[in-house]
Amino acid sequence: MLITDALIIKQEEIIPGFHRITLSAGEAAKNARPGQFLHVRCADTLDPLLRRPISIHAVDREKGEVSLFYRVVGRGTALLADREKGDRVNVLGPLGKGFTMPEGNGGVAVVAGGIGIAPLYFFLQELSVIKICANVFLGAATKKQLFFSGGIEALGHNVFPATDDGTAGYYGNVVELFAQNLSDSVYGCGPAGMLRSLCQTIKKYNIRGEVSLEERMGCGVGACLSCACKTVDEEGNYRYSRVCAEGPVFTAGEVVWE
Amino acid sequence: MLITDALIIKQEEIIPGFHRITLSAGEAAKNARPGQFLHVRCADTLDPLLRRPISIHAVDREKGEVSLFYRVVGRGTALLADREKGDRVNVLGPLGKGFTMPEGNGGVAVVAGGIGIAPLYFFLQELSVIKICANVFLGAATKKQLFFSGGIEALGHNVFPATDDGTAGYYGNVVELFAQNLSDSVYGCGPAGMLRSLCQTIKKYNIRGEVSLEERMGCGVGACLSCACKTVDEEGNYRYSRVCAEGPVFTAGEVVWE
Amino acid sequence: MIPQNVGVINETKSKLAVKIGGIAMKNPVATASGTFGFGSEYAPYIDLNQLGALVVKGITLQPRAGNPTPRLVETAAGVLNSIGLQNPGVERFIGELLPGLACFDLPVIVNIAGDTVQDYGRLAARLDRVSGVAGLEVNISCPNVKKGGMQFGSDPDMAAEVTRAVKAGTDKTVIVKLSPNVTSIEAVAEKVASAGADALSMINTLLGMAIDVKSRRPVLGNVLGGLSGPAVKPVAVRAVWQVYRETGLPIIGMGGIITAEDAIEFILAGATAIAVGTANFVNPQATMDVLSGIKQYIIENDVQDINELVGAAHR
Amino acid sequence: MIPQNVGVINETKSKLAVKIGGIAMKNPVATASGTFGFGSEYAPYIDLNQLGALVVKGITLQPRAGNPTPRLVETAAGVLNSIGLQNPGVERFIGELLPGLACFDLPVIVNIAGDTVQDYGRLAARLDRVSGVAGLEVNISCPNVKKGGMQFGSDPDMAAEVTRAVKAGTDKTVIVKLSPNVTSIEAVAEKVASAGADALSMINTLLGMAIDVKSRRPVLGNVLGGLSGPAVKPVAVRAVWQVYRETGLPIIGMGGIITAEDAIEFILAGATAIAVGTANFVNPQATMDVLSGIKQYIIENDVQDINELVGAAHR
Ligand SMILES: Cc1cc2nc3c(=O)[nH]c(=O)nc-3n(C[C@H](O)[C@H](O)[C@H](O)COP(=O)(O)OP(=O)(O)OC[C@H]3O[C@@H](n4cnc5c(N)ncnc54)[C@H](O)[C@@H]3O)c2cc1C
Ligand SMILES: Cc1cc2nc3c(=O)[nH]c(=O)nc-3n(C[C@H](O)[C@H](O)[C@H](O)COP(=O)(O)OP(=O)(O)OC[C@H]3O[C@@H](n4cnc5c(N)ncnc54)[C@H](O)[C@@H]3O)c2cc1C
Ligand SMILES: Cc1cc2nc3c(=O)[nH]c(=O)nc-3n(C[C@H](O)[C@H](O)[C@H](O)COP(=O)(O)O)c2cc1C
Ligand SMILES: Cc1cc2nc3c(=O)[nH]c(=O)nc-3n(C[C@H](O)[C@H](O)[C@H](O)COP(=O)(O)O)c2cc1C
Ligand code: FES
Ligand code: FES
Repeated sequence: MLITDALIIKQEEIIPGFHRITLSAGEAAKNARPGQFLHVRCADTLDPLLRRPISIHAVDREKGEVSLFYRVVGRGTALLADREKGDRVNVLGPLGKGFTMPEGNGGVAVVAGGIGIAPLYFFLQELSVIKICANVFLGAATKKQLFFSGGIEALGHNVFPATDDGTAGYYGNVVELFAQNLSDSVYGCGPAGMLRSLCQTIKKYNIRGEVSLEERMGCGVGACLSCACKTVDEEGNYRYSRVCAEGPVFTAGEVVWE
Repeated sequence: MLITDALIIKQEEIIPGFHRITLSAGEAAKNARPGQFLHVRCADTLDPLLRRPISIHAVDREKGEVSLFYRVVGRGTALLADREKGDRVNVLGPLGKGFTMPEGNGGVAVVAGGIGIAPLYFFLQELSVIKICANVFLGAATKKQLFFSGGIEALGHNVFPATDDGTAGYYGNVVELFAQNLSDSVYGCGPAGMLRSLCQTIKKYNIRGEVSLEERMGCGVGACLSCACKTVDEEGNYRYSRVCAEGPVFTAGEVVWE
Repeated sequence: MIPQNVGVINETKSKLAVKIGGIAMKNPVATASGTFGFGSEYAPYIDLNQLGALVVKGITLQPRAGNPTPRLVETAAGVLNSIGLQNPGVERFIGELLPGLACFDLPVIVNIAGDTVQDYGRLAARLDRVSGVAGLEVNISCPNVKKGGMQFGSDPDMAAEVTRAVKAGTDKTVIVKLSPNVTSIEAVAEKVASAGADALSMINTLLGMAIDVKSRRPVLGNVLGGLSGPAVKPVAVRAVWQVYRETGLPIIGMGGIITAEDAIEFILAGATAIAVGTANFVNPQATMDVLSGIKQYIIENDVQDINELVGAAHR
Repeated sequence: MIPQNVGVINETKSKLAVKIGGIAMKNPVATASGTFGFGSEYAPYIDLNQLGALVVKGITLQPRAGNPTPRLVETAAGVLNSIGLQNPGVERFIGELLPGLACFDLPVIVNIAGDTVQDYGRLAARLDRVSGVAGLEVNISCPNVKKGGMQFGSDPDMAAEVTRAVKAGTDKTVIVKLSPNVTSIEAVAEKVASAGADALSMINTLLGMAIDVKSRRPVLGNVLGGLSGPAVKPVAVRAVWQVYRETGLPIIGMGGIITAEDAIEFILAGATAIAVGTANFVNPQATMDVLSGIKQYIIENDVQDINELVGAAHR
């Protein structure tokens, strides 16, 4: 866990509004685990004030590089997208608890909705290192938002696309598509509605599953309690967990959807 | 008077901390009069919030260009200095009341302290257009801060430097130097202390004189009354005048120094 | 094509009309007192006729010179000011400044301030006879003047007394401008409402100060000043939200409005109209940008009448 | 060379020592309650031993789950929060969290909050017996909890009553934390001082809110929240300035401190110590950056003892 003024190696606009930024951050690259995030200072002024949490999307340990894949939704991400190669961006991390790497030889599925592929891509990189081949269910509004399917196949995984408008793959909901192709364990990230239904599916079929959640963050390090998310433990006790510290990855069973 | 997103044609660091920025701003170039200023938005975020007033330093009417000469003293000017050729900067103006161009053939002097040469250079440009040759008293802390003396001579004026450390020209105060070389009318700009003593000299010798003042500004257009400066009229009535509207140039007799 | 466009614009226009007491505004966008001079200062930048209302700089019975300088200092996303109600006095306002506004087609609201309850009553009576004045905004909250301002606004009973004095002096619409520097803005609002106010405006500036670490002295000539700008918006929206729940009076909301979204936030909180203040310094066309953004919002969201949005966040 | 440097550093150190009631701080830099967890969260980023004092998250008698989400929203140069005092309760704090801090060489101040006067008294009595607690910061001003918080802080007599209850329960240093959401913070300060407070801290957050124009609903789960960060600094400096004039008690100043200059502004206004809050979120090393900037300032300005600067802007 550290703070760096990371040099921007590359800033790419994958499709309009969706950027990938590659940072030189050796320590972060070395320590990062899939599902963790960086807390990014998008501007040097007092407005916007707070950092923005962005998942670690890909890591090149040899080059000491970390990539983030992000969607421009507001001021912070817009300012980040304005930064160019050669600029520096202050990042804090890697932070949070990542995905549990699967062990043994059960089938592994990954379910991503839209920008939700961001952290899962890194997870898929690590899976292929330990020679696990996953079924990857990529959901998107439309064909051109099915990100990195080529790269994912190149990592040795199987891609099953689903689009809301039917322009590619399965015509409909990515969770439905997954439900038709269950596996022993599943790892999900995407919009809240999608994760909710993924968690329902996981419970219904009693499989192992983890999801990566989002909540508005202050500190990112567990100190301010702003990133609360309602969870329930095995004894049925409810509490607020910190997405930045106990998460962002939770088991499907822990998360309480309200 | 207008608002433009002016293109930056050039950004030069004359000596460390002192910048000249040249903007493409045809309308402003056409309408500007010496002593007027632009109200400059140095950042697009809410912090810093306000515009910064900067005098018009030079104008190229043919090219439609306006230059500003500024010292980096705080956040606003630092952000302005960060902007590069090809960027745009939002400016409002020309604003305020400038210097009265001298008429007839009395001797004209210009007294500038440090960055105070900024608006006076434009004044000297205009004097040379109407073929008036001025005695220019340039004061500075040290030799390398005697700005543009070559350019001023090239415009056909006589330069009399004065430095606090004696590294060039007269060893001492520029107002003292002027007092030893009086003329019929004098135009001054510089730090408050210097202007105060210039105004005393002007009154003492009963000559014509105008000075350009600074005050913290809000609107820049006369609406908020924040840029007040105490003045006295010919009948001896005191009031607060607006530096942005009744000024920044005032006659030496009007200004009340407290 | 042209007639069609005109139709759309007119339709949007009527969807934007609001009423503050007896004042009909063609749209909800007003100017905040003290930030827009007497209107003419901004005439080179915007068409004043497009404004919903013009609220002029605070006026007192006698001319005031104002506070010593510096009068303004920038803070994080905000501005501290201590102008000290510099103004030419009500007589010169009526004689010299008001006539210039007659050619514009918009309601002029005069912001008034006094040192005593009587001052307020006299100002109201004096302006009651003047045509070209649509209403009075009663500044009981200006924190810059030692006598008057602060005290009236921070005590509910005093605020009510001022309101009664003004109402007794005029039949024009009386808008009382509340201060946020109080323990309970609802309590002040309720008293002012019972005292007969036709509308409320809020918020005036937050009491603040800045110190220069080099000189080790307060920056403002007057030591204390009033904070405005985006920094105060959350406080202002909260004030509107609270007061909307308590009183039935129309509210002019202000405090840090820069964009149309900011304005809509105030409307959703319960403001019938809004005022743009500090933003004018940043962007002389801020009022017009806010207005066109509001138009876009109601078109995009298929809002039939802006009044539907007033207080909608409570529902 | 090395011994010389150490000499300089030690000298600077002793120049920085301040006292808040009975609490000796090696420098004036503390953490603001609720922004720094229980200290350990920031241990990977800074050496906690360098801090003047650690003020931990607000503790209540019973555990609290806290408010529904979202609990935080960014505003212009500020942050609105409504955490709702989520905490494990005083027993688990003493049993599980406090022991971890024993290895650090710094005074730990426990921020306490209650729903009733009795709660405060009981918390004080419970913590009185606990070693490793240097003092109590009494949160009478948290605007997030419906019962308690708001009311105690906004009424001078209630604030005094809470102070007396806490004083009765403990011999440790009692610091009362004032709310800015009042008509007269001096009035509250005076009553609290007469009730026996050893020191004051200010300011807690300003009551505010934000509305989402898309959903047309308040952003925070709890609707209202507390505003902190640079946006509020002018209000906080003003509060310290006013209270310093009225009471002789040492003050811990806070509200929007990001840089050493900000901290010095508070000290010049009358704060003996300062606390860094929201800035930690932006920069986990903010406390250390503020500290080293203060050191630089006193060296550059040839200040013999930081206490000379306290309230210097009044002179
Ligand atoms: C652990 C974690 C990992 C994330 N990883 C990624 C990623 O890899 N790629 C990516 O594009 N985004 C990711 N996000 C979301 C990202 O943090 C937000 O999109 C970003 O903070 C928005 O900042 P902004 O200034 O552009 O938008 P703002 O102007 O702050 O907000 C724009 C909109 O986004 C909403 N919003 C803002 N912050 C959050 C948040 N934290 N959670 C939910 N909604 C929010 C606001 O309500 C608003 O409607 C992640 C969030 C978390 C918590
Ligand atoms: C009519 C006018 C014309 C000017 N022309 C020029 C010019 O041609 N070149 C140039 O370099 N500067 C000029 N100035 C001064 C310039 O406006 C300030 O230096 C600038 O606003 C500082 O902004 P900042 O954000 O960098 O500094 P800040 O961080 O705002 O302040 C840095 C320091 O400057 C002081 N300061 C800030 N604004 C003013 C002000 N308006 N008047 C006096 N002191 C101030 C502050 O007290 C502080 O100590 C002019 C000012 C006026 C009013
Ligand atoms: C420079 C300045 C002068 C002001 N003068 C007055 C005034 O004369 N009367 C008044 O009621 N409010 C006055 N105000 C307060 C504004 O009308 C408004 O209530 C406040 O600034 C909040 O709005 P804003 O954040 O949009 O500026 C003044 C504000 C500023 C910044
Ligand atoms: C997320 C958050 C939680 C807070 N929790 C508490 C608390 O439990 N008790 C308390 O007295 N103050 C609490 N505060 C207020 C701070 O201690 C401090 O008074 C305020 O934030 C102003 O300082 P700042 O602007 O530096 O953050 C909290 C503030 C924030 C931002
Ligand atoms: S963001 Fe502060 S605890 Fe998670
Ligand atoms: S800056 Fe507003 S009146 Fe001059």
